[in-house]
Amino acid sequence: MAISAERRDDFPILRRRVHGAPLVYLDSAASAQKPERVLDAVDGFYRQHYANVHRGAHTLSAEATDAYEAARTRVARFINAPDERSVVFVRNATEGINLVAHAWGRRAIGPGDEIVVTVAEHHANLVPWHLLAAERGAVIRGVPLGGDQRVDLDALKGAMSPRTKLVTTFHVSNVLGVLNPIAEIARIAHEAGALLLVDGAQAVPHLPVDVQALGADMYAFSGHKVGAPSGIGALWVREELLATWPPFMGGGEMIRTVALDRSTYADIPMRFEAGTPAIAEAVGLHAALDYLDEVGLQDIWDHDRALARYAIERLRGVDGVTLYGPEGDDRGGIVTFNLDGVHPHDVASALDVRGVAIRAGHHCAQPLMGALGVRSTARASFWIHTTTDEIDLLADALGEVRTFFAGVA
Amino acid sequence: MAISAERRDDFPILRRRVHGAPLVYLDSAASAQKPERVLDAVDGFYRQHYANVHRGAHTLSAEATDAYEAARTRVARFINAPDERSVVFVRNATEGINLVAHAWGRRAIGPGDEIVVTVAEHHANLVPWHLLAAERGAVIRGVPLGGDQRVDLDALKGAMSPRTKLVTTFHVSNVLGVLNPIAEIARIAHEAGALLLVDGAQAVPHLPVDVQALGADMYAFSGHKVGAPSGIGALWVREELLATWPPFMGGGEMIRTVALDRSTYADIPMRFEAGTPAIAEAVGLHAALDYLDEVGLQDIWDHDRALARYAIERLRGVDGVTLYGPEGDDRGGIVTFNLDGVHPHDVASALDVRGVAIRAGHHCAQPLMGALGVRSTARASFWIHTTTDEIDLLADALGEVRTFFAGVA
Amino acid sequence: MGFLEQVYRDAVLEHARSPRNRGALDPYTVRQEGINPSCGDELVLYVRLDDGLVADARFDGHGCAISQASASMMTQAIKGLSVDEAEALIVHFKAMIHGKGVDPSLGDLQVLEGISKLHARVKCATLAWVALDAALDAAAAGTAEAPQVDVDAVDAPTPG
Amino acid sequence: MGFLEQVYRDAVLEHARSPRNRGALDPYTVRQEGINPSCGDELVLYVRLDDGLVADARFDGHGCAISQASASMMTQAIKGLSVDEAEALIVHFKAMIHGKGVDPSLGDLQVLEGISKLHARVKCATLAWVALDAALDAAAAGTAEAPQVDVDAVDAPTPG
Ligand SMILES: Cc1ncc(COP(=O)(O)O)c(C=O)c1O
Ligand SMILES: Cc1ncc(COP(=O)(O)O)c(C=O)c1O
Repeated sequence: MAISAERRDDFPILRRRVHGAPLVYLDSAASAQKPERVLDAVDGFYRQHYANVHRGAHTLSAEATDAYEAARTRVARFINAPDERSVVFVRNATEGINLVAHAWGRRAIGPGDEIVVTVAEHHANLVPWHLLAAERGAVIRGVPLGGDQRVDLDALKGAMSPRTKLVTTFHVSNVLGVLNPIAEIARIAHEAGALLLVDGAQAVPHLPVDVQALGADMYAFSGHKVGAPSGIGALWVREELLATWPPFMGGGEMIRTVALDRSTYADIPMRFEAGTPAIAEAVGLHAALDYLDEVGLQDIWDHDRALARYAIERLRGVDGVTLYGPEGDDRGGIVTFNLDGVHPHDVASALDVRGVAIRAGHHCAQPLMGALGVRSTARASFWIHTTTDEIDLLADALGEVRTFFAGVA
Repeated sequence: MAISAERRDDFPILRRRVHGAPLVYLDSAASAQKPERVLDAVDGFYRQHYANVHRGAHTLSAEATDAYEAARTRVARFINAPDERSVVFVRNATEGINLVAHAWGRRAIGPGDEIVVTVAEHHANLVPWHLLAAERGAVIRGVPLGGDQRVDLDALKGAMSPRTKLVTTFHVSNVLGVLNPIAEIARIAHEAGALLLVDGAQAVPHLPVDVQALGADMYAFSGHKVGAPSGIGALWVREELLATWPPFMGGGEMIRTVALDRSTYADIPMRFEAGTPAIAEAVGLHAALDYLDEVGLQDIWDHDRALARYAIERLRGVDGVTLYGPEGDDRGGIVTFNLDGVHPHDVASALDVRGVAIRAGHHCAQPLMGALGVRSTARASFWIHTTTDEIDLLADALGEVRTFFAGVA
Repeated sequence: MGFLEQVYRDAVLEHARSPRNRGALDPYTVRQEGINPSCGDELVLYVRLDDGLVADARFDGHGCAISQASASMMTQAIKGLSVDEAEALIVHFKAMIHGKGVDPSLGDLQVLEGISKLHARVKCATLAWVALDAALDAAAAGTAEAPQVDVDAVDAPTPG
Repeated sequence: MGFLEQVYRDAVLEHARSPRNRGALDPYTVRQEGINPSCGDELVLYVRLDDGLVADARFDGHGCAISQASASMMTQAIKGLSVDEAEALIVHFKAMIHGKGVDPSLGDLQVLEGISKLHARVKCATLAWVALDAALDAAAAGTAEAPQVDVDAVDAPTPG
């Protein structure tokens, strides 16, 4: 693996102990821990350059604006967006998707129009469409996963109709770890005259993303999952599209002129950023993306995949473990499982007591839980700082956990 | 003044120099600088306790959730909300107001219904209503300011009609510094059967706020103006109201159950917080409110008012200065002015060169600029760390600035 | 005794393995659903009141060892109590589980105290109790089929 | 020379005090509005093209010393230039004002270079140039009344 264990020192929280044991953080898919340099960038920004942006005529304000806009440019470069004008800062992937549903969807979607999703979407990529569909009388069509647990492309083709306005799906699944074939999905969507929105929340932290090569029309991700502060994320939208959308929220910064009873609106991307934005958080996102580039996205992806292979092998050796998700190579460092006869919450607590942090529950993917025939699962997820030793610890503990709870449930 | 100059040491950025001069930050109304303890709280949280909230079954996640929810309880206590369930975290005051416009307005407001605002609203409290009115066919009614530059209560009474559904106005004006008589406005709104939304962005940092005593139905403010990080704010809504509102954005955390094509929604306040929230920012907000309470809100208000009186007196002594805003005692530390024959942007730059940061422009209050008969103004705004020496510096500089630009414009 | 054993005491595991009062109750005064939206676990509580006393209580649903044990022990504990006594017990249980002290009236339920130290799991333990609270309210209001309650909202953490 | 004097050079102040080419132009090839939404300053630029050359240019509107001086000097500088030369000048001007170096073709306009050090004011200086850019595009497209341009969007800062 090209990622050295020394990277662990980059993450201050890993020095923390939990219940007396060293923290083993296997919950990066829920939220990533922060590299020291991100914390320093944010802290230093507040100590040296902080002010409101886009408004002031003084030095700090200009510095803050430059830093904020530099972060936008950095995001554009990171996902290979052709232009930073087409990058909108949002709170998180969820807000990015809601922005699309409001600014685009409420005009573009009418009664009987169809929105195609997969059964494996995160709630963030379902609920905004439920709200929109209820308002506009649209129809949600669900596409199942195929044998490889990626979107079933034939089923997707079959789901397309002249009424399909949008296909929206995950890039990497937060439960199964699989990488969706976005470029092929894009072709299918575009052939049918639909747009493609990609939920990149689990992809951007883990592999090189090129929105142009993918052929996506819109792409959303969260900063907190890439090691940036909470409270920031980004939505990229093809510029020709974004330029035609009306505002989502109203307020300062997004206007051109305001009268008492009417307003005109600013150009993109400002039109979509009402009010004082998450300024220091954008600066932190910039630092996080710099960090990821330094570590190397391809190396991170290789590292995650190698860890996934290792974990699958180790967990397969534990009595009573059921694994979900494919075993191939096109999957990231997310390993979802159940331990026979033990509720995932109890698994999580028994691991927590050993310092091992995993997640248990429906992972905001209730329809997928239904498709898998479970109510909830346990999930271990990996990132730059994860080691095979930690996975050994997990696997060894699971055996003991099963014994401890024997006979329950 | 009860606030000691030692408070300046609490703000690390004040050690900064700008163009070789010590920073004189007179732009707190645009955004407040951060007390060291806020920075330490955020940084320490990331180093020790960070994880996603409301989801995890492990220790860090529980700690993060507790910290996040403790911040909510802290906000409720700070504005004397009866219940933390009625406090929703948002990005900023702007999002809070947009949330009301969407979750309440799109159902409650129909064609011909009326929304009453004042001419002195910030764009954040105008544009969301423009968007709503355009969608729902509603009417915006503007109320002028009276002789004391607060809302003209007679005009407000006259503007009320059986179609009035909402009165929405600022608590403290970001241009004039005046304190609106909210309790009286609440009586007028409620007598007419309308709700009252208060934009508290410029009040919460500066004076004790008691939403119950004010009689407001909804109250919004921004964290970044109270010394908290950017990216966080709060909306309080009377619980009986909030409990009946449908969601604004959809996603994880705000649901009860999710099927492929429909969802049911969580109780308040979760129903209004879709996706991973601004976690560390909420922790920072908690620390900022603790700090303000320690300094003492009444002392801050007295300090701000004393500085305003001092600044008005000093600026009145500068040739060519026109002051806007009232002179009474019910006004905060915001002093807006113009220098005859010099564009406010040029004033700001000339001051910036001396290290003095003020704001110039329309202050996101274009209708008020129109009412004042100007296109833009300069504005100096004060906070805990502001001293009379700094105001002297401002006043002295303005005289020189006028000479420098003599004959321009 | 290790930390895990303090939380999952033998009695807790025993109740989780063999929950008492599991299944539907018919007739019932109130049927009350409860949900923990953050994990999706659901519980149905049936309560039969008779002359101001809890004549019977049963529960059904899916959940972890903690939620099952808590529901099992709760249904045992409340049988025969007056509504007022049951309500007092809810208050005492919540106080214990939030680490605010143990009232002697909790009796056997005290084996659940260790859960208060596992913050992330407190809601699992309170789910049944939140449902009971809602069920008693529904009974007072004469409602037999009570609307689902959400443990997140009703049992908002009160940290600090 | 102090910093303020480096930004507001005498020639700049002189143009701000007595702007050249102020007022409407009639007839014109394009009438182009520009706005700086962050301050509300507006400018109207009139351009008359003749045989591929800028025959005349005038401007109107409200603004600070920097935007007025920049517009004044720009209208002077472009008169007589070919459209291609004017477009090249726009590129050179933006480069200078963003601190990316000074092309000799800028001539007198070089007195505006100091503004590049006052980041907060760069947009004031570019407003007229952004409007010119849009006006030349409009002329090429045969549009006489061009839609307002927004300096924020078109002249997005390109830091780093
Ligand atoms: C009175 C008033 N309302 C609303 C706002 C908007 O605040 P924010 O940009 O933080 O949403 C401001 C701040 O600019 C303000 O001064
Ligand atoms: C695939 C996927 N999409 C969307 C989200 C939502 O992210 P956020 O909560 O940051 O908006 C997540 C994270 O939970 C995710 O894993």
